[in-house]
Amino acid sequence: MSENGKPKFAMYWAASCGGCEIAVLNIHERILDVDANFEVAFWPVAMDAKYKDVEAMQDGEILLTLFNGGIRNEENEHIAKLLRKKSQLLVAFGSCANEGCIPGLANLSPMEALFETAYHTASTENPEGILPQYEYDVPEGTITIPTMYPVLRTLDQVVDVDYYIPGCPPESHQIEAVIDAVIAVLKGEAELPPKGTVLGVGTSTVCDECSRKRDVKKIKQFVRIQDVERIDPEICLLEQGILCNGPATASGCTALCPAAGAPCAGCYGPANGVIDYGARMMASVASVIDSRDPDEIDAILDGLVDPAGSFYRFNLAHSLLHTGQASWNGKGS
Amino acid sequence: MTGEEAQTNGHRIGVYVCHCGTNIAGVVDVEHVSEWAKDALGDRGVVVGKDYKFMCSDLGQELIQKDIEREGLDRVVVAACSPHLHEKTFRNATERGGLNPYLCEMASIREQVSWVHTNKAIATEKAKAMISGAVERVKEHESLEPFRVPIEEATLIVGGGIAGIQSALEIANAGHPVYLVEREPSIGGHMAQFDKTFPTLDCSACILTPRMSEVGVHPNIELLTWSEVEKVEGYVGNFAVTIRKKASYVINEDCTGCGICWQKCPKKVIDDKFEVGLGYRKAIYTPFEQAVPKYPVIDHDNCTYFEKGSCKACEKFCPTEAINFEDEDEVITVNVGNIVLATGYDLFDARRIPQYGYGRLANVFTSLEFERMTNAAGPTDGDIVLRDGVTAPKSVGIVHCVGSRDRNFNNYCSSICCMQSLKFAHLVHERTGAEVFNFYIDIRTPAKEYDEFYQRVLDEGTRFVRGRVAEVTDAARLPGEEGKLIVQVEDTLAGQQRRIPVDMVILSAALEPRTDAYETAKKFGIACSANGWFTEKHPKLDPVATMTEGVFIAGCSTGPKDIPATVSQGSAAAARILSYIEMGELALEPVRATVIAEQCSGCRICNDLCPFNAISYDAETELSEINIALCQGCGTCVAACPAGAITGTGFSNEQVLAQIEGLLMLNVEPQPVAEPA
Amino acid sequence: MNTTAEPAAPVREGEAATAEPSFLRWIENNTPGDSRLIMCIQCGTCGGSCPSGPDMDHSPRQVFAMVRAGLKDEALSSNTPWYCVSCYLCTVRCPQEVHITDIMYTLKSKAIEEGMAQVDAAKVWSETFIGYVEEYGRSFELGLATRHNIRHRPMGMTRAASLGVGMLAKGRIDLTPQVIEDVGQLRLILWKAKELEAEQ
Amino acid sequence: MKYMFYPGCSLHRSARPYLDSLAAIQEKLTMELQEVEDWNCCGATEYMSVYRAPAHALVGRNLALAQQQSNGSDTVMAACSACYLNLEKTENYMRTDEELNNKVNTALAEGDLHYDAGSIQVRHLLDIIYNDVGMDRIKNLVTNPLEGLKVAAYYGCMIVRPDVNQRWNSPEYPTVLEELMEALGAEVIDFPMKTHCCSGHMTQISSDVAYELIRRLIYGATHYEADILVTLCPMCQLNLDAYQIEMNNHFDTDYVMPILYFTQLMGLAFGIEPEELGIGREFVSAKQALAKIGAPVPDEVPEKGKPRRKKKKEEGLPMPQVSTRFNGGSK
Amino acid sequence: MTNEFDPVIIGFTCNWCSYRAADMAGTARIKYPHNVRLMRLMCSGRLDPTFVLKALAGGADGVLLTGCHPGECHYLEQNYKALRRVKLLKRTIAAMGIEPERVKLVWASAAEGTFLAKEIGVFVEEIKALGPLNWPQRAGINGIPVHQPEIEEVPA
Repeated sequence: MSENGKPKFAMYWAASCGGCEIAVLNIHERILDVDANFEVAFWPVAMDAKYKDVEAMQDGEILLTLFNGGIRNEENEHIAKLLRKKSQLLVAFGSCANEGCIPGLANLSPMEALFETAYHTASTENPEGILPQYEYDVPEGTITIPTMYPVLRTLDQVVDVDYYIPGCPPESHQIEAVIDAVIAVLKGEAELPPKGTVLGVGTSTVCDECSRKRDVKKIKQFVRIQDVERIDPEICLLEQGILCNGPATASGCTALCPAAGAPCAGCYGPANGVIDYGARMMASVASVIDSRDPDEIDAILDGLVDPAGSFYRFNLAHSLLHTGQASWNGKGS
Repeated sequence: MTGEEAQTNGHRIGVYVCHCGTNIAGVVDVEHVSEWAKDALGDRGVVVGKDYKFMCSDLGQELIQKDIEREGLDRVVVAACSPHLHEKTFRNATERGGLNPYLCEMASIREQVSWVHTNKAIATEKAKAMISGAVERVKEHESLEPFRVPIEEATLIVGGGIAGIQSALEIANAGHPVYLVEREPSIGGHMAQFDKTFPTLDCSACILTPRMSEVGVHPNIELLTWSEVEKVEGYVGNFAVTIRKKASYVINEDCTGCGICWQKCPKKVIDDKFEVGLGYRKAIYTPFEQAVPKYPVIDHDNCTYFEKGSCKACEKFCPTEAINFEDEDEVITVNVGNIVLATGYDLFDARRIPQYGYGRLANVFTSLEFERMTNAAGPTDGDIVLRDGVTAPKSVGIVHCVGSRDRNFNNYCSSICCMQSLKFAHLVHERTGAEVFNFYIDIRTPAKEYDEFYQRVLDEGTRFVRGRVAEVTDAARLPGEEGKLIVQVEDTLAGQQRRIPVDMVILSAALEPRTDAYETAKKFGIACSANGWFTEKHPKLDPVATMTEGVFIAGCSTGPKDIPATVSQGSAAAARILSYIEMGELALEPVRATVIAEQCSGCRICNDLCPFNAISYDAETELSEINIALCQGCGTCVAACPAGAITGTGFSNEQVLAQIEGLLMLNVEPQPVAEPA
Repeated sequence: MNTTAEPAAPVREGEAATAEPSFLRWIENNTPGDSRLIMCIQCGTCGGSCPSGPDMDHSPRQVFAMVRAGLKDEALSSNTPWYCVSCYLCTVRCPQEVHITDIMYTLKSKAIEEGMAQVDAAKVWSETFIGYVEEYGRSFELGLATRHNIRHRPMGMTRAASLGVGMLAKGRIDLTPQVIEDVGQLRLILWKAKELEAEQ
Repeated sequence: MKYMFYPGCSLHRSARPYLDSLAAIQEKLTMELQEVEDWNCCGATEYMSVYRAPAHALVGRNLALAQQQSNGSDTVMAACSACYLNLEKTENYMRTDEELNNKVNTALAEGDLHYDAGSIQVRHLLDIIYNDVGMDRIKNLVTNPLEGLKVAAYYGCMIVRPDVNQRWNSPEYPTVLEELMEALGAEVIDFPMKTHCCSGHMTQISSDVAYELIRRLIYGATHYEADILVTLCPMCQLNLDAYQIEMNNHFDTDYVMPILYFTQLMGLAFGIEPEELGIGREFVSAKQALAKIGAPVPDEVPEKGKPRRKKKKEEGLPMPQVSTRFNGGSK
Repeated sequence: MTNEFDPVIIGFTCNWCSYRAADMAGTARIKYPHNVRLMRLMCSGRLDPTFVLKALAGGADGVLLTGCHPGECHYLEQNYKALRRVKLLKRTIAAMGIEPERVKLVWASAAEGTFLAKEIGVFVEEIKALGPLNWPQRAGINGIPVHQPEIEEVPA
């Protein structure tokens, strides 16, 4: 408890894009409820704070920490462990902390290749070809930056996690609902859900909330959305040959993407109890391919140009394989 | 929870390792393995580890029973032979000990370890891995109860050949109702077309027609000829079958079967069904004299009235006004508990082997044509003559294996052709005195009195030439061959190419699956082999059952067979069904899939995956559902559900994943890994 | 199928491993594709179908039996392959889809290699033909007929000569051979192929 | 329609009439033929009798050249049966037998050549005329129908057998050439020996065997009352034509059965002059037979002794219902 | 421990064909390499890619999938679904840098014990040629345990 009697709240940003932070702010005036019920103890994006302030706290002093981002370097890991120690409830917030998300896709490539892309490709102006060094000698002494790890890990692969709130980013109405629930617990009106619960999601998958008309599925060809002349606005995208991850993705987002004519990319992660998200998509999509002829099946599958990227766009770091082979062979993929 | 409890989940597992005499113990160090199970797997919940000479013996089973009672076991693992042999045995032992039988799991360390490996150390390690997998799996087992369904008393039999007739009579005589569906106007099937049956040379009609009449008048049999099954719904015990009764344009209630109509009918049609194109019938007809039922049908496509709008000779002459040109198809639905498919075979189209000349050379006949020709009621009144209808042949060549044992057509042996060809040889001898050549690859006579018949035909002077006929031609090389059919063959026993001129050639054509066998199989939810025959549940031990409970198969629809075997299968199918009817209800394996409604998104991925139509979609709730009575437990939908909303008992994700983990826990030495760059 | 995984193939207990590749195995390996020779059921369709069957020492069926029995010398010294007219009737009729005609070619080349070719006329005809092909890149009918007929006279020299004259008169034969431009390239290719074949 | 053309040795020599007649009708059929430059002999049935892999390398050079020169067509057309089969077989075995493919390409590499198995389609002239040009167009081109001419359509062996790519409707009883002849207005006889052997190279090896095989065919065609036997293979034409007289001498018979290429008959039906089609270069003169369709009758007409076939009785058992066209031998 | 690579392979069989083929290989005493550890599913249609990934991630060097021949599935046509899933799975793992040859689908009927034994031998050789996969050990790279998170004590 803080001096003013309000429980402490923290939010941290590891390997992620920052969208989750914006999503929290996106709940508009409801953010005031947070302020009314919590003292914000540590939230680097929103306020000034020092790691040493956190280190100085008692263990368990923070009641609730929303941690977003994956663990990609020494610093991420250090803070994850630190916040774990100082928080009573550590929540993996957003797709990166939950399942690796887009930063997790980097697990398909070795670090050298990542640096190559980041510092030596057309999008980067770096005429001298400078690469960051972990240690660098300057007149004032040696400066260091955190060591980068060969692969990204999710929060629960590094520390124990109490709750999960998925989404890239989590939808505002789901954040609001979680905040309401936490406040209700604070007021003694409700009990905490069992540890490990995934919060802010529905019990089923995106199709459950999708307004498109669904029929029996028989896929004769896959098409990429940019190659489709006209997308039928009524019919299930998968039935139109567009790879939509909706069937395998946890509901809770209100199926915004398919409603707008874009296939579900899968940011809410797997449904409850699912062990490997990509496997679910592979099994279901392959099951409804309408062919028994091996060559024809191959021809149909040729339409899925990027299987690893399509099925593991968000979930790679939390999948059974976790990485691609190249990331520890040290070879370019 | 302590660390140990986390691993064991509080389980108390007994592991029993069978010696199987020396079958396992000779290669696997069973004592070591049982000790290891108790010691090394203690922290994974194993509290008993024992080995015994024969686990499947009474004493071995008692060991399990007593340990369950004394040691409070809640799971049992038996490392022995294949579960296909003794899973039931050990489940029963587990049940007798007071546990649910499904809490027992077997590890196959005989068929998959001791019998296939020789190195003792390696075999012992692999046995451990198999047990480790079973231990992890059994923890995820659940108590299951068999699924029970009531059995409707009536039976549907599809196909009125001798197999269907036999089944129908057996069931009807036991006092239970039967619907017998036949798509031709009469029952009788191929057997009605034959003249004599081998090897006894009984007259086919003489032994068949009494059975046919019995079917016709049986109070428990509802005969639905000129009818076809359109749709099958439901599951064992409770099928709803939709049948189309084709319009016959004859009012059966008024028809006396007097035959005036077909005598008066002016339209002569080549009968390509019953007479296989060798004779004629009228546009209104019964296929043959002794047809059951006796009522004729009008062949719509060939009837002058339907073609031209006038004629109606049959109507004019019918003494009982039994003709109704306004007749229409009727669709009925019957409820039955079991189904027998006895849909028979088609004859191989001999035109597909052009070098045998059938269709081009007049005096090349198929086996079925020859059957009709020798039949006293057939188009030649039983005279064996050339296509000119009058000339008796002086020499006849009989070609075996036409379209059989030939990878260009059918790679199986049609099994009846040898005996049939021997019968033909005998009949030709008997009726014409002509010289007969039988051309064969092998003579296959493996049944009662069959080889004796071969001896008899040899004794009659039939000339046997061992060699598959290369060609039958009228292309004479020498003037002496002119006007003859020349059978060119290598006489493999003489090592010579021979050209044998004959007057008539009979092709013993292969038996093939019905051209619509695949559609029929799909309709009834059963499988066809690659060749197209219906697939048995087990080819040896359950030859008349199929993978779909309640659907049985008999006769040539499952593969070529002779009349005795066909009749046996008809009886066998009936016996299986009678025992189901007797039981009143059926206990089915509880390996089934279920949809967890709250997790189902109604995405409909699973909807078309079940060949047994167990999955349906409820448009109201927008959820998919599984009818567990129809489910056969294959697990395809479980694997396909993108939401993980379908679970399967007996082979749940948890069970399979735990077993994988268990199998890998004993990973042999970790392999050196290249250091990362 | 290539038998790459020989060592891993299962061995039945008590079954002795074959010491060296048998003649049967050699024929199979040296016939392109899958010869299916081991699938022969000795039905005689080949011998019955063969247009020159009556002139053969043995029917193809018998030769296959010899090959399978390891009777290499008997098989290679049979005139059977040399009387094969490459009509492929046996191949398309064979109920076991044995590549009979292709096997005949393999037997012929093996018989030449082993010096066992029995029908000198056929062997010489083939070799003479090949000689012209390797010399000019194309066949040379006149040269071929003349050179062959000096040693073998299937029709007698006079008749052959009159046929040749007839061909000339009908404008259906050339007096000089046609030579392809890059006959050197062709020879390099053929020599290499022969080298590869000899390695085996 | 554009094709690459592999003429083969015979078409430039003994089968000149085949090449001439093809050249004469090619334009009418709108076929554009590009000869494979510097092609070499296919090896006939001889090369393969002595060498295994080199025989395929020999053919491989032709395939490689064709691939190299390919300009708008991946089809190589051959008119000679042996050429057609050898090209097709090597192509097929290179595609399906990796070891052989490697050997051939290693050898080709010596001549800086390479062939990618599967990149060339090998087809026979008749296949192209029947399927690509089509019967409708042929019928339209006919100005002088061959009415009254009884033709035995003869395929020989290697076009329809072993037919590795399943291009023909039957290996035993094909009907394509018959349909073409009917389209030209000729009367086609049912000739059961249409795919039997012409004796191939046996003329050079055993005249006894060769004469017997030739006799069977000539006797058969005569027996079935053909005026003319039409062929599509240089070897068949040569054996049946040039050796027919020798065969008659050998057996003391007097058969007169003219042997023409199908392209020659096509030319006649299209109204092209006989000389342009190489008619007259055959040993057994076709003049008398062609007189039936209006060609000038020569001075001397040899007597034709032919047995008459017995007529079938009107009455009798119905024949099996058979379409006039057989639908292939195998599944 | 010998230096020779001794792969571990998990094999999935269907209850009706390939498991019985394995039974038959046993009954006929046909020897095959010990490296494959077989487990039973009711049908190859039960095959969930999760199982394959679990096996690879858990230390298997290869996964052998077996089922009834096309057209002979005891559940009529479910093995075609297995075929399609395996094809897609192989593409995905290939994209992740794992040799797709580590996953192999083999059809074997109940009568093909000898054939299955031979195919097991062939597959073991193929995996030996590919070398170890060792996913769990490799994933522990740079001291970062990936699959066993280091969980710190949490105050109550």
